[in-house]
Amino acid sequence: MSETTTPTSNAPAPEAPLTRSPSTTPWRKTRTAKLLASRDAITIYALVAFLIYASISIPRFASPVTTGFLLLDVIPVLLIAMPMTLIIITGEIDLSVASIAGLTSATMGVLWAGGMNIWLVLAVSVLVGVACGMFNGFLIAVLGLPSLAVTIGTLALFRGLALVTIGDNAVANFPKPLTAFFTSKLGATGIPTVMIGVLVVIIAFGVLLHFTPFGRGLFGMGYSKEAAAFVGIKVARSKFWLYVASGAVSALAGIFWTLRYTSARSDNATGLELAVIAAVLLGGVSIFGGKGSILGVLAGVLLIGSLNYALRLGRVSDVVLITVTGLLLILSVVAPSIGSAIRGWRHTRRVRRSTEP
Amino acid sequence: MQQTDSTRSGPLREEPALTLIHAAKTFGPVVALADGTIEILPGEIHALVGENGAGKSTLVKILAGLHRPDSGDFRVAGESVQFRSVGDSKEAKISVIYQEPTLFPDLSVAENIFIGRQPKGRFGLISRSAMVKEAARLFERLGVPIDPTRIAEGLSIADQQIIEIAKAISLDAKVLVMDEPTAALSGVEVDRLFAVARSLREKGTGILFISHRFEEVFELCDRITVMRDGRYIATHQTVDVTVEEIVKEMVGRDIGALFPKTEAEIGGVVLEVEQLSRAGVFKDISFQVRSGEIVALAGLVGAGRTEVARAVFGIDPYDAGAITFEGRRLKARDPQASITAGMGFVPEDRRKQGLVMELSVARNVTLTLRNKFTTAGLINGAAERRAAKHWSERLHVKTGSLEHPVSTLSGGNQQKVVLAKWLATEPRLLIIDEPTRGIDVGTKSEVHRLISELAGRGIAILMISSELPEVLGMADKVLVMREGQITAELNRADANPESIMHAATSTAGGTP
Amino acid sequence: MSSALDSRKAPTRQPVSRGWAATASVLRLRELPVLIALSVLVIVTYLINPLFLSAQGVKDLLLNATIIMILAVGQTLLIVTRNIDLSVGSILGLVAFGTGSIFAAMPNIPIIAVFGIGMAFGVVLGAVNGILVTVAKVPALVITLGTLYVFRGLNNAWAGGKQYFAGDRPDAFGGLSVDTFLGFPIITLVAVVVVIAVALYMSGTRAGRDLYAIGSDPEAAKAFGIKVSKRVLLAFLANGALAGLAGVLYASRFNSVGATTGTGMELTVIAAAVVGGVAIFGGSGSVTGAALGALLLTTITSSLTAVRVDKFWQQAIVGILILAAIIIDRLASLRTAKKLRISEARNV
Amino acid sequence: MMFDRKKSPRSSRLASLVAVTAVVSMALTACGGSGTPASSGEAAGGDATITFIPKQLNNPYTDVVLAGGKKGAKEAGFSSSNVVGPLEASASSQVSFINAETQAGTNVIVIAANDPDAVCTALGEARSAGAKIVAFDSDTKPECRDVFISQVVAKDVALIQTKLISEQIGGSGEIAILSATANATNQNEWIKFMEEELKSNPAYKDIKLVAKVYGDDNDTKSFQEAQGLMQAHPNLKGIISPTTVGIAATARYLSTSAYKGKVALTGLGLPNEMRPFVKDGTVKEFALWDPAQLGYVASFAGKALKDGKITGKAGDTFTAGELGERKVQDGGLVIVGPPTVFNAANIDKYNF
Repeated sequence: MSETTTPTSNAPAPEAPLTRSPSTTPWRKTRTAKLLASRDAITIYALVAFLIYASISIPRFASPVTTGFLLLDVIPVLLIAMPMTLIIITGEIDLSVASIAGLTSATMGVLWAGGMNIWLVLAVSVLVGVACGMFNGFLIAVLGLPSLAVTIGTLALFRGLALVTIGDNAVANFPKPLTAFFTSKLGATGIPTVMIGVLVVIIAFGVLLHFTPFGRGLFGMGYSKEAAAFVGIKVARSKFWLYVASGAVSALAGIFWTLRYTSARSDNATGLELAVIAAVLLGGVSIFGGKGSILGVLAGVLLIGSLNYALRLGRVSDVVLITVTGLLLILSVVAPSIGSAIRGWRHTRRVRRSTEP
Repeated sequence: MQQTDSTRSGPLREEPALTLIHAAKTFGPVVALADGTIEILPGEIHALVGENGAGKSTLVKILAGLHRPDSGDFRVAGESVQFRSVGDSKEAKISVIYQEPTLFPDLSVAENIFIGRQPKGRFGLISRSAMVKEAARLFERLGVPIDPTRIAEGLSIADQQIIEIAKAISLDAKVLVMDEPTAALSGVEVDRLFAVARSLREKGTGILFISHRFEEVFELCDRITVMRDGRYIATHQTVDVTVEEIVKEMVGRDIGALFPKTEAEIGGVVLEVEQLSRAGVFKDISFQVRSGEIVALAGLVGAGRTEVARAVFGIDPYDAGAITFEGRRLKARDPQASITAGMGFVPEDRRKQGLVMELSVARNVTLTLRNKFTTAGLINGAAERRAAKHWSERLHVKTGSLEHPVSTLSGGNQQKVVLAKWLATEPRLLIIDEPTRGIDVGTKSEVHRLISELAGRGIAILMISSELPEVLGMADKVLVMREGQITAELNRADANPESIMHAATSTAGGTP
Repeated sequence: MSSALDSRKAPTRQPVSRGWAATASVLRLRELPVLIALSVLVIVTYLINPLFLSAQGVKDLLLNATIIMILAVGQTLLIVTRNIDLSVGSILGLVAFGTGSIFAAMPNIPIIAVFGIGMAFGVVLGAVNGILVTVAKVPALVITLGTLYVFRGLNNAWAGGKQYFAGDRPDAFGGLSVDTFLGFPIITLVAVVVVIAVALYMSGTRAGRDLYAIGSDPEAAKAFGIKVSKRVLLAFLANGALAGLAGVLYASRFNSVGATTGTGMELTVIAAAVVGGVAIFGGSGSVTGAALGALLLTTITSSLTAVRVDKFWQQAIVGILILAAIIIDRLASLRTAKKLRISEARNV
Repeated sequence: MMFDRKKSPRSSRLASLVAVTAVVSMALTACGGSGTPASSGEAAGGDATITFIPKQLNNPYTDVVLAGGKKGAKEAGFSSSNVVGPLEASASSQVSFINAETQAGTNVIVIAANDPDAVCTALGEARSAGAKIVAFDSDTKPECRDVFISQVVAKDVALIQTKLISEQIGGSGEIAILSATANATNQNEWIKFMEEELKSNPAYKDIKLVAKVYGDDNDTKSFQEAQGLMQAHPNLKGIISPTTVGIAATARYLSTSAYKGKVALTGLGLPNEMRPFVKDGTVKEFALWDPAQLGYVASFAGKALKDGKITGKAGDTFTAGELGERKVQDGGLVIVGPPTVFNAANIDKYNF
């Protein structure tokens, strides 16, 4: 089908309207180079460099045990980072993700304690996340309210509802096989079994963003909502579904959290939103929208995660960790602009000098 | 209408208000201005003309203090100056009004006029009442009814320009630079602007007037400076030259007829709009567009033409009425459905609506075709790139690489990308809003020829234009709108400037 | 028909009577709904629990709002320019701990000097944010998210497990948040002075108006010749100073200052500004509104406790309040837009 | 993965690579520098290691406990002792520290659980990797640890607080409890005993418990909860705050308000924190055990477990250094010692 739509002879294009010289459109020469030097590639290099360094110089880092614990630690951030990447690419933000995870956890606890079938509990919990996402989506996409303000509001609201739901109780007696499943590993690889599901989510979002018309539209929207509307991109509808996806995935993260720690509480995953956003931005997604990739974000999440784990393995205080996370975030945005500022300054000086008599 | 008084005898040879000689400016490898030269006398209106990319904007930005020239001699009132900032330019009593006025939407009109130099009252604090009073006085002098206390958001471009002028007057500007001020104005508004400009000239202000509309240049200006490819070409007394001579200097060659209308075979109805209404915007709009036909929507800015087109395409909602495309009802508020049905829309604001400036040429071209190059829902990258290449070459888009962002292209080339994007969808109806806004003479006729050719291939064209010559030259049928309603439907034979202006304004001299 | 229209938009505007204009402009104030909500809340709570407005009750109410109020004022300076500071909680924590350290090291230092040092410390931290944002030209949201972590890390590294308690500080210093003047706690009066001063600056000086212009359209502001970077940097410095002041006051009011002081405060502060009508994307909103927003948010918490509403509802209600505030703003602007649209269409 | 981006200069890419690498290597330097302090000699041929995981770092009470723990670890003969932990006391934040310690092959993990359930799986993994688990201060689920070092008999702590409040309010009136987090194991247990005691003991029949609130061991929150209590319950006569953060914050509020001297306050507090409030009359008497002993005993229990001298079953005994012999009771419980009551007369004798 794609072949037939590629215009050939019968295309109704004007035959060579007047232009002064026929143009050439070189394609390939810059593509590979650009990919290799792109902002998200930097994060990937940093991740690889760090992993190599850590494996060599930190005792016990290079072992399947690391893989298992590290991945278990990053799974919630990894999950939520996926829809967050798409949302930030469209130029919006969702600060309520951690609260949705908390509300999901609280719901699970209350329903399970109330004697509901565990599968039904899981289904309802995901639905709660979807409903939260729809609420955000309605306010942002349908009413057109600024997402930053809306999700600050729902950050408080959803966390509040979690408190209302479960109060200060904690529910812990989830079925053993289920909680065991959530910490089980795939044979000797050390990779947690749930990573299979997480991988499915990552691939789904990666394909959605980079290989579908919908994803194309998101990049367009991120730069210019108006221009996107003129080419038939359903800006409001796309945003709405992104928030629903964000709600659903946050619910999955909430379920994972609850079952991994076998504890359903209202304060689960508090503050996770900032960790997610930090990882996403570190992965090269532009806070202004329009730029970013799933691969870069994946590297960003894993970079922070493995740094985290390496520091803990070396018994370095968390103090260092949060400071380093902050510095990484700042440097990842500041460094390029300092670079270009220096270039610009040099250029001006050169021009000045050459033109001055 | 005003009398053309450009026959006024040559200005006295006095100290120029401003001179810029051999100014150059480069950005990296790009030479934006090779030789910027201009002289503005007090009490003259001086036109600066040139194609897009001729360096006019760079020159204006140098005058405004936004760019520092790499070299050249710059004098204001005889004194050599080096502007380091916009503030320096203002200090030198130079006021610049850009094509798109730069008002602060959240601030009040009065505050916009006086920002940075608000009158002070008690305790050294800003006196709001003095500010409002002063603004009201300025508007009275300009003869416009704008409420100084309202916020600037939502003002028409004409009003915004008036506010810019009021700002310039209150600044006591010696030189006023107007960069294409009339591009978005209706006839009445243009007249109002010209009256203001003339009265400023009488008071000794030197005005630099940039426009692509020759009839305006010749009506208003005393002298004309021509630029081409970043270089100064010549300065003429308006009375000494003709439009043809100026155009020749601008493009460096003769160009053909401006409106190369070719006869096309008019076929069946493609688009039928019935009783379309939206409260407060337009009412009972009904018309048809046939294949091969060019229908022009004429009228003043703000008459609701663009709004109708947006509703037809599905960008905006409508309250009542029906839109039928090739016999099938179109869904409201669904541009994707309109595109699938075979419609395209070239919007008036290329930078904001027509293109995603930061995306590559290729991505822009294929943005309309997102859903076509898919296999099992996934985008087929190779097919996409082939299509982008094909259409860019067809329209001769000049770019280093299809991977470059569209923002690196010139205005004319950008407009070609917009057209390429829509032609790639093989539309059967193309809505074109202000097809030649902000496009230089050379590309203008290229665009006109293209539109004619498209009609010749059987594509139905709905064109919105504020330029009467364009409407008269291109359209098979002219619909005139006023205050949200269609007030006349004229055939090509019946359409003339008088009939259109009459329908557009209805009550003669409807200037408020 | 057209003549009827014409007469309505007659070019010569009838001069409206001054009194009516003043009333109308008061009614148009964005602060009004916040004020009404606040009054209703206080009155209803009082009717249910009269203790709510006892001398001690009022004092607590004001004291609770004081610190958030000062932070919200600083935040407003930034939000109006389309910037934001997520690191205020961390700045407050560092300064509060710094205040504790100063008193521990120099118990006899004059209190006014401590205020000076605290605010200067805040300015330094604000400068870090401001310089990164204006010189490197990167979004404040990202930078201050980064410094939120970095400053907190520094605080932890500095403080470790050490905490300073109220007992370590002079009684006169702690007394600032106990003693009252005309029924107002002294630190609340400090906050009120700050609000008035900044409000006058924002509405009554050219530099203050420039901030609105910058937030309204940064590009236009640059083209207009406003020194955008300088103004934004100054706003960051001022916000730092105010966060520093809040940090010192925190040390005066609360018992312990340590590594985690002020954690998570940033969202409350931004919420206060939003509730008070400060547009999150700049250009509009007032300091008074933000201060009222802070007062409303803290009062809600107190009154829910006073009427013994399940405390679990408190956070949810705060969330609803924030959403209500932005929805109201949106509806108001939609109505204005529609009005303008209609008048535009006719005003050709 | 082909998305378009603004063409940006190569040098800026380079700059960000350099920057990121710089930060990462800086982190690693920090890691290498302070990560394995000279004191911790892993290499000393199978010597035992012990790691303390408190509820939260940088908390004064915790610091006293840990100081005792470190001292005990040294005396008990551990070759290295470490402290790791989260900066904020949340249920799940301790898990990754347990994981890292598991991987580090630590022999004894001493933990004060933020949530009795959340840490269980991780502790289970640590145990199967050979580590011994000592819970102290706040228990985990019994099946997840070997022994639990308790300050005192839970019931004693509860009873002494009800006794103190009853004395201070004259045996009748409304009282309230301001606790730590709602899930805090030890506080909840004490509160349970307090409620039972208030109901069953005829001496307390005129005392009415009207509210339980939680300050989350956060100074500001506890302060505001105290304030809310006063407003919601105008007839309140006394407050019990069985947590050091809560009692200090409440004392601060009372001492700065009109309720000073009118509303009684007692509970568990650190003498150093409470000294000014005892002296200014806000607080008459409060209680606490010696926190340092808690850590001290935990270290010795850990060593005994590691050496196989005890298994954690009832009846086992071990020597806790200078504190003498300790016996494991039912449920793996080890009691440290009786609580002390502090008042204006004796408070200056204590420094913790």
